[in-house]
Amino acid sequence: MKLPAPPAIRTAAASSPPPMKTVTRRLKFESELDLSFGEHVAERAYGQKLLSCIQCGTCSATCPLSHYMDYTPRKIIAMTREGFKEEVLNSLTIWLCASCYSCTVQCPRQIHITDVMYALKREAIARRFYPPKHPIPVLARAFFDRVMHDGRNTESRLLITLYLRTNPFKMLKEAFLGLHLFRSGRLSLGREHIKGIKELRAMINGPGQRKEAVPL
Amino acid sequence: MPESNGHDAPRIGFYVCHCGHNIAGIVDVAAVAKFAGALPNVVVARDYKYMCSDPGQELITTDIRELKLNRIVVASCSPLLHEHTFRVATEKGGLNPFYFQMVNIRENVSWVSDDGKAATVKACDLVRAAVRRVAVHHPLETKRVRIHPDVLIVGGGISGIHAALTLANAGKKVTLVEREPTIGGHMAMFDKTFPTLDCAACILTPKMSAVKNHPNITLWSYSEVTEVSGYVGNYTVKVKRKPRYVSEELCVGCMECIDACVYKEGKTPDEFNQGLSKRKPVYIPFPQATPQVVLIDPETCIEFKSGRCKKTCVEKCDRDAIDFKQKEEIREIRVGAIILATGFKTFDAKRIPYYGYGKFPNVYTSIEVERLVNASGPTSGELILRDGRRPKTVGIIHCVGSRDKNTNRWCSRTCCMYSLKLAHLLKEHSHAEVYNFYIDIRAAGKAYEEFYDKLLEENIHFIRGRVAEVTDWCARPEEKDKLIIRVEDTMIGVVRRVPVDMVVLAVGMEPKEDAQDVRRMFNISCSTEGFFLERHPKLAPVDTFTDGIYIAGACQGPKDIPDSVAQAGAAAAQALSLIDAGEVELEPNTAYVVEEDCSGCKSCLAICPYTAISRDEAKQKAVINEALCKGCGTCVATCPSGAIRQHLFEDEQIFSEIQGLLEADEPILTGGQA
Amino acid sequence: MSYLYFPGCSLRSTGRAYEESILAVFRKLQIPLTELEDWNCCGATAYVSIDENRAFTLAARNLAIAERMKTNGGGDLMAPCSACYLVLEKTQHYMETDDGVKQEVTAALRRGGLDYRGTTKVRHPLDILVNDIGLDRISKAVVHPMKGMNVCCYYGCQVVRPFETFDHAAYPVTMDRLVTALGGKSIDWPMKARCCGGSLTGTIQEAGLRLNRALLKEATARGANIILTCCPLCQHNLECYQKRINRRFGESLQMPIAYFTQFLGLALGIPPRELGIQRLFVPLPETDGKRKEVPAHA
Amino acid sequence: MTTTAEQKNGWEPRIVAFFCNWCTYTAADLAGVSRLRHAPNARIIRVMCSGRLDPQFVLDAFARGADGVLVGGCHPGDCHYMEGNYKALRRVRLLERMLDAMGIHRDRFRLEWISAAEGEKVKTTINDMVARVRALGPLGLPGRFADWDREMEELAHAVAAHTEDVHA
Repeated sequence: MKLPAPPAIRTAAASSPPPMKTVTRRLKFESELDLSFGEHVAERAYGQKLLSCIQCGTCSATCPLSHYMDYTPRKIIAMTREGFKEEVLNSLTIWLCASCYSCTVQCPRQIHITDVMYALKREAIARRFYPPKHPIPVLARAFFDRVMHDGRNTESRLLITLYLRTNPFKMLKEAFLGLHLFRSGRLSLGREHIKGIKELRAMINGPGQRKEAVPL
Repeated sequence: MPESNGHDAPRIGFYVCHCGHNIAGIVDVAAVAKFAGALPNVVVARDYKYMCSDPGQELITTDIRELKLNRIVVASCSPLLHEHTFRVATEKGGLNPFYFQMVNIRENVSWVSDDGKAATVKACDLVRAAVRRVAVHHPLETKRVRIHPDVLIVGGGISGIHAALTLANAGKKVTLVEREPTIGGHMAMFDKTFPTLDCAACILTPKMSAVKNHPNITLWSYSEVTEVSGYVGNYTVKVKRKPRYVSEELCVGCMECIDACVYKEGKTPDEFNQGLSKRKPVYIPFPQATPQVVLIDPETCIEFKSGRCKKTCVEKCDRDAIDFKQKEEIREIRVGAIILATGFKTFDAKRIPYYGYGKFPNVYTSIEVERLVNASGPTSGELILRDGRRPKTVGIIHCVGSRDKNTNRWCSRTCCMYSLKLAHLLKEHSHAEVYNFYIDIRAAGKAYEEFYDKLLEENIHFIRGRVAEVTDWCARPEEKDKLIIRVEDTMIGVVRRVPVDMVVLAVGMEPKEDAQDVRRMFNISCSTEGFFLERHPKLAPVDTFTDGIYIAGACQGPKDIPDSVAQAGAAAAQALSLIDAGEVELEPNTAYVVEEDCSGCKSCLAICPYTAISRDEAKQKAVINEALCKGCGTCVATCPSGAIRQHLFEDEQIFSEIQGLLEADEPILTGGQA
Repeated sequence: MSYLYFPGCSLRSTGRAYEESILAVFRKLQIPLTELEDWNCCGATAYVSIDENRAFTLAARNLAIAERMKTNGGGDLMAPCSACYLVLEKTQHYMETDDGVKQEVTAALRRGGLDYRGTTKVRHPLDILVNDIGLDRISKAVVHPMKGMNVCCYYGCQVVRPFETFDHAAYPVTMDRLVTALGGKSIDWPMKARCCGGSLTGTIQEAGLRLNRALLKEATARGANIILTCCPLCQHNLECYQKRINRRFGESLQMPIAYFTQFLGLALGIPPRELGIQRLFVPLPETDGKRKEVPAHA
Repeated sequence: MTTTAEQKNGWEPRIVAFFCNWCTYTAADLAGVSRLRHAPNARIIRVMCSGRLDPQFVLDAFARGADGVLVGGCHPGDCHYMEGNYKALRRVRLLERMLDAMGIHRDRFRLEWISAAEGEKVKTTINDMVARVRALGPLGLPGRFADWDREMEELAHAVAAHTEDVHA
């Protein structure tokens, strides 16, 4: 069984001769775009500055992960601004962002790119715009559930949930590491939970909170 | 001619300007006119497309004559723009020009509102206030003062030099004050100039010696302005002349003292060469320095430090020009106009640690490279790096400290072009592969685009992307001992690692460190970036808000040589037009004392910054010297018995304005927006 | 000076040695710590991917409790895990600068009977130790100077970015100054604050492994015999995946990765067991520079 | 923020602004030229210098129905007339105490240093001030004065009546 979403990273040197090219249409009609997408994302990312991007590429160059992305962060901003919603929300880029904030501190327009990525992740999760069993949304969801349940997160339980929901076989692969962590006292299976869980749930699930498109 | 003694019942003419769509697009001008027409004392209320046009002004003059108006109110743009225009129109109609009041409904209303209803209400309030105010206006006489014909120019870079020569050639006496030991400024440091590749020294030094030799120019180098007082046409300026410890009159610039200095080699980083070479305690900044006079740096000279030097320099000088006892001097001059051409400073590249300036020796700033490739520079024009290597690959990083909200948000305008120039020169000197890393190439001057084209054909690499970092982190064997430039090639959409031997940082232009002190001294303003603020960005680009003070060159904003020279010429022309007019009109907004109300308490005396107020001991009353009063009105607000008043800003007039603003019966109703 | 202590979930499992060493060091330096009452998970990075205001609420509950405890004599809120530190700081920041966030979060807190005025200060132990306690006091307390320790200090991302609260975003020096004060040698390297991939090692593992490989290789190339971290996730990534990186890319990396507090504890003469040294997979070099040969994990 | 009856009826704060000619008035012009749209509630009165500000202007504005008064001058050290703005500051500090004593909220009166280059600051200052005054609701001094006058009159009548009683 193969891990579904993330494709293996191929370096240039390792690539075999390219297969026969197929013809794909690259033309984009305005009617295929969502022109309100840029402002919508800017608003949700507290990043009204998103629109002031000058496409300098500092974000892509400083990003430690950009060379594994299908679109560099700069392209994601351009595409978001121009309404390429489908491509952006389907991209691997938003899931590869590790929230290291390098782009945010170096951006000459002070665009909070990391927050833009979060906004895109939220958008993608809410609209189910990701491959089934993609581990990151699942992890986010599992994390959310854990915290709603106990108020704290027990890493071991979180990981087990993650693997059960995505790829149970991977658990076996990770088992050795788990065993080591367990032996050195770095993995506890006991559940941590808080006393004020009732109040916490009241805060999180109160009437004022924004309703997500997908019930959590 | 109608009576204008101010005792008549007011007959007010009101005019509201459409200013095309500028005002009428938001404010309902017809409604404003109708509203004004119903106000007390208003005889006629009109709206017109452009009040400042001839027919617009004609309306006013005709109405004054035909309708026997004795007060005028115009609601249009800012009084800072057209108050004078309408005062003249009022006067043309036969009234005293100060029977006029202006309402600003463009800058203060239409341009800052998007709700037409609220804007119209606001305009009506302001109009009501002005109508009330003008009713209590008085006729006033303007004051005229003579203008001193001499001009002071501060800063001896290319702008100051050009302005000085222009004025001197027109027969005006000019004093040029330069802080450094030589004039020439940044331009003197450059190797070649874009896009023609003229040698900077070749075109600049003739102008420098022209300054030195011009009978109408007094050149005070190594000097600084310390104090400015007075007003348009009559400025008094104190200048500090720093000691060179070498007599300017005696020294002929033979430089034998430099050879004779007990220091065999220079020990101090040479300022002119950006620290890339060393100079001695006795030195001349560069061979063509103007004036051709050496100077001694007391910080490093042994005689100053210990008093026990052999003084070989003194021995050598057959003109006895060296004088260790020379003292700082303060000179005072009187001038009618002042041109500030104080220039810029380059961005401190250390502020962006990502580019490794100061950490990696082979990272240079552009100005350092100018010296490095210059034949009279530290390496005599050989491209030898700080570590002794000769570069095979060079990366030029654009926009360092420009277009970046983390440092300076403005475009420095010159870096694209000088980077192209340096790319050309570096390639010419070293046959290296040269990379330009740019965000946008801005080549908008005459023959600039053609220069860019030439560079492309020279096979210089142009990578569109802002560099994220310069590191010594090598990921491949071929990257060893190189500086790695990491950048996204945005045209291709791929992140690239470019290993180079030399990095050139195209640093931007910034206001001088002490721009704020200078502007305070000359009583002018700075824009938010810190450059000197012009009176109007389009129509008064070399004037300031202080009459008689003009600005030229990069102290006003980043500029290249052609633009600096053009602006310097413009500033000289403005100064000339002021001086040749011979005299100037002053706003009659001075303070005056109503003697019978004055209790002689002396509260006002200390408050006046211009010592315009004194006390008549015989009468025991305050007296204001109108010539010294500048019309701030602070004494008026201070006087406990209300005995001091201010022309044009009488208490009564301001209270009328307040009343007019607030006497609406109903609270302001707007669309509920804020 | 006393501090409120927010352990966060990691310090109770994978980061246990971090907690043990923090507590031991603070005890040794006689700086009182009080655990935040009934703290809850900060929300980490995952939560923000679902709903930002709920994530802020989650973090704000801790800030509100800290504020309450502060008025009763507690101090600044210390969060040792970089992710917790940033999430708490970010919540504080957006509550200060964004009215929308402030209103929603305040309303949510009220539903749970809490109120937050915005006075809590979030601090990292590195900041506290170096800037509050001071290197003078610390170096005076050193009993085992860390000679022979050639250290690459690794700050990771979220302790310095994006807010740069106490050090530069890409070239921080606080930990290096501490290492020097303890007698170790700090090595300048360009990856001090370059990302380790965070949770990518668990999700898109190939990318995560590559990031860690670059870090480990560069530190090795610059002659480091230990990397110090100040974040449980960085420590976990750099240490636990070494074997896998070696297998996958044909490397032979063997780099001990310790918490800076463990390093500090050793210098202060605290017994290794109290610092959780035994929980590390790659053994530390001896202070004379030699390293014991002990097999790393599978 | 509470919604008062006046707000429901479309009440809008009225702000009188005294701006100095050289810095703040010029900044307001710059805000205009830069099209920095802001709340339409401020009415600017131009004076040559903030030092010209007579405290009576402020009191008069409040008495005539202003809900807030804003004073704008050059930054300290930047006064076109050298130190008029310091004089303004001194006066304003005294005035503030007086306004406190009169029960006029601090948010209703404000002194800001705004240089000729700070068009943006004109916008944010006015917006912020309008928001604060809006939150406070109308000051309504003219109305209150009218009420007081009426009350005093009634009181006088009552006292008169009462006195008659006593002497009766």
